[in-house]
Amino acid sequence: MTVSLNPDTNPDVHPDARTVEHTGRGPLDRDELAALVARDIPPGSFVNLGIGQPTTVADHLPAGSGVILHTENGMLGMGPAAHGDEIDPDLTNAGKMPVTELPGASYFHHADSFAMMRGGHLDVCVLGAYQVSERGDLANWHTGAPDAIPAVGGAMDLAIGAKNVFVMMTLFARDGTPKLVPECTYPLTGLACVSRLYTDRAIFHLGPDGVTVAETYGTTVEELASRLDVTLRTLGGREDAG
Amino acid sequence: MTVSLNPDTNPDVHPDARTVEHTGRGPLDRDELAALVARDIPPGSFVNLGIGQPTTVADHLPAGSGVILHTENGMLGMGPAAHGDEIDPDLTNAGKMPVTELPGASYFHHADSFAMMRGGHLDVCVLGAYQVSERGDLANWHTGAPDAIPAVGGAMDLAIGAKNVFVMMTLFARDGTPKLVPECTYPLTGLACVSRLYTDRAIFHLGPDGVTVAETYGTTVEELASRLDVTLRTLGGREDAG
Amino acid sequence: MTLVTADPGAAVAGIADGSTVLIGGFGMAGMPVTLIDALIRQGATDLTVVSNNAGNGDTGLAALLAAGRVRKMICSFPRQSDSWVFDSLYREGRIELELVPQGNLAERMRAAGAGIGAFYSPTGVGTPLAEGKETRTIDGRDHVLEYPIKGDVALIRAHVGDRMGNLVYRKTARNFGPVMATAATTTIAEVHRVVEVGELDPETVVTPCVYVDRILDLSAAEVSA
Amino acid sequence: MTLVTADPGAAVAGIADGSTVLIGGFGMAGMPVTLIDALIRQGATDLTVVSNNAGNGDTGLAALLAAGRVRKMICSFPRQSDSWVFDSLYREGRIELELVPQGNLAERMRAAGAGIGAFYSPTGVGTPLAEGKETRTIDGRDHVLEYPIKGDVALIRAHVGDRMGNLVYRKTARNFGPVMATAATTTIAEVHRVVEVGELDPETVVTPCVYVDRILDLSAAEVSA
Repeated sequence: MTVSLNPDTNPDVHPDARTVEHTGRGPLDRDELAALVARDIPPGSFVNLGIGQPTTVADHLPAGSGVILHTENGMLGMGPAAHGDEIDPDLTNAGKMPVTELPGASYFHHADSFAMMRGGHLDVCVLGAYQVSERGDLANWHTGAPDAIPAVGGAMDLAIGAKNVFVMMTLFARDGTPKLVPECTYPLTGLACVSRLYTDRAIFHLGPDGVTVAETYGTTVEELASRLDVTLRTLGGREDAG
Repeated sequence: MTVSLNPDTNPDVHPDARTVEHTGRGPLDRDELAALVARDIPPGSFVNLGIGQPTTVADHLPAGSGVILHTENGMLGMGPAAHGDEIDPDLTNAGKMPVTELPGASYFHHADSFAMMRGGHLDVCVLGAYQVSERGDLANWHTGAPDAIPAVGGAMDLAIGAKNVFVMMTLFARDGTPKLVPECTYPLTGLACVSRLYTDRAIFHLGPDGVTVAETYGTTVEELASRLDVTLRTLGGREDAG
Repeated sequence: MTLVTADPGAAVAGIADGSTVLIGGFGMAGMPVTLIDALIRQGATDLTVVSNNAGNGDTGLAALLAAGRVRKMICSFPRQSDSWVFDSLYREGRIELELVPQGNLAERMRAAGAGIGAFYSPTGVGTPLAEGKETRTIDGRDHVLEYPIKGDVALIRAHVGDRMGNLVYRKTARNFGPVMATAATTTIAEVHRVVEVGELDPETVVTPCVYVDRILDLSAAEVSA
Repeated sequence: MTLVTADPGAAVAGIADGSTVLIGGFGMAGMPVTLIDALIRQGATDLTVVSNNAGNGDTGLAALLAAGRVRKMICSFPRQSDSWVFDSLYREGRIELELVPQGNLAERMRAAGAGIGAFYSPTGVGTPLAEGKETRTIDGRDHVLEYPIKGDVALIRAHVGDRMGNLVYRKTARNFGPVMATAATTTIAEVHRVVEVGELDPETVVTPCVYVDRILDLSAAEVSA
């Protein structure tokens, strides 16, 4: 089954889309960011949410969206986090947190679960990142620090397997260094795989044409351009939403 | 799980085994041949019986042998042929004949079924053949006749997948041509894959040492040697069983 | 979202001329006869059909062949006692045949569904069916390089489906269905019965709904003669 | 024939030093803790362990690591909030680590069980985890050649087993169990309950008995403290 990304925010299907600058407010907080990701997941999609912040996107999916969550440890139809008596050690998500089962769920083993991911059957996955390059290269599994213990999990499989890879991260590191970069300096997870980048300051579309700013939050395209070392395009035009 | 072939007829584990010549009788009929194959299938084996004559081996497996039959169309624990009310169009064997299900059976899809075969998990398969070479090459899927419609089914997968490949055939074609040959002239099914060859005139062990005659029926090793163009070895010694 | 319909025509709508169609079944067990009949009425032609056999008797796949809609068969076992439709077409040179060992057929479709680019198979080494194929010795054993078989459409039969598209099968009629469901862009399943979401035990679902685009409910279908 | 035992020691008897041991579980879900404890008592050492994680807390796989029996871990995700045992061993240089993307880990074990010599995977292309590996462009997409991971032994946990060795699992504790069962020479499963032959529905068996050599019946096991 194929679903299409939200046409309102998809320049491929909405040629009149304009870049929107939200200048009358500050950057997005984590909750607002998760809500924006959720907004862009089409109804009925099959979706994998990565460990950590991406997991919170589930809380913002509207009731009746028909979105079906996949967890790499062998389940479609995953429900919300389990609490109290619901907690079952045999039912966890990819982050090993107890979760619940929704009607219409199914269980399968790990090779079948990753066949589903790698075979291109999931519509969207949402991942965190250390860095994303302007070509859509993703670095999210290893800081490359010599004393760090590397762990990759299913990140590389999701990066190349899902039809659309959404990344959530802050646009700048704590020291102000941009995390949207010309070339990743951290070890790579996948090449040219990120299609959407959701950050606290802006939402970017990534593709063969490079980096397009879809929306800004508490900043402008100009300001971003001055702080990022990548070429920024805008949608057909620009609009200040205040 | 690994089972061992019958030590009484396995020269690898029974160094005192002798070639037995049954000269006081005629060649084996099809039923006797099937019984001899069944005799050599160790208790508890996982076994695939090919279409046609090999299917009849099941009728000769002793009750309580614990042999579990695999059918390539997705089942372990296949029971005998179905009759009358038992017939269910959703339950057939590889020859598309209605069969039954035994307690402890399981169903699986085709990729899993062939993974089981190709991964070396079946102890024995029994196949028919047009020709077998002295190296154990098998030709059983195509006569090579220009107007014949070729059909291979699972023969090539079984030939390379089962731990032991038993072949049942007549030793000579109707025109007297030997079917145990130095080199197969028919299109091959698999290379060096046959370990036991059961024929109406003799039972042969095939392996790196060539062709060893284990038993003869209504003939002698000498007579066979004169009619076959392959070098015949005997087990440690020879014994005339009359 | 999975379309659930009682209309065989709606179930097969849009299948294009020239499509590669994966058709489930091992002989008649698991063959989606109602979908095939609908495909014949729908009219798509110049098809490549991937199925284990090449039709039995005069119904199902045999009827599709008889209607002249199939340019090429990819299968493991065309020659059967009741494969007279294929046999004549083949002898008359009116159909192409690609013969694939059954395990390679299943595994090549699995590879298509699982995103595997190609795999080294032990089956067929040294035989005419490996001629012209790349080979490699791995761990002392020879292998043949095999590529995925992907379908534009899969037509399969399952036993029960739920309204989300989850499927369970029955006995050896399961055969190629679950594999083909993963290997096609659009998977269409005919089922004996459709149940509400939540009625299937999640532990026993064989084909998860992500693989199923349309379900034809045979219990409700108006099947034309 | 499958051995069914209530004695954890009998279940793990004969595992040799230097073995490659596949250990099921995703975190603690599906981890065969009783078999691992028995393996610690059994004494086999110099092991290569293949498991998704590298131990949680101080029990199960973490305890095996703490006992100094593991020379090398092959896993996808060693670093967790509660992986302190592995973390110290690794930082002290007392354990080798082969990091494998989770999908390649699962598929490489499937390949071992399915007789696939090697396969081209889309995962990891252009990353440090593909360094030194053969690559090939197929259909415009780059792939990395991956080889099977075969075990001498698999230790897994299932939910219910029958006396022939058929297994069913429970929820996401299924995870690696069915794949590892196919990939090892000897597969040993601990199950919560053993039932008589015929009590499991043949349609719902996940691991057919051909893959299971020994079953430890936890409901009857005398587990030492």
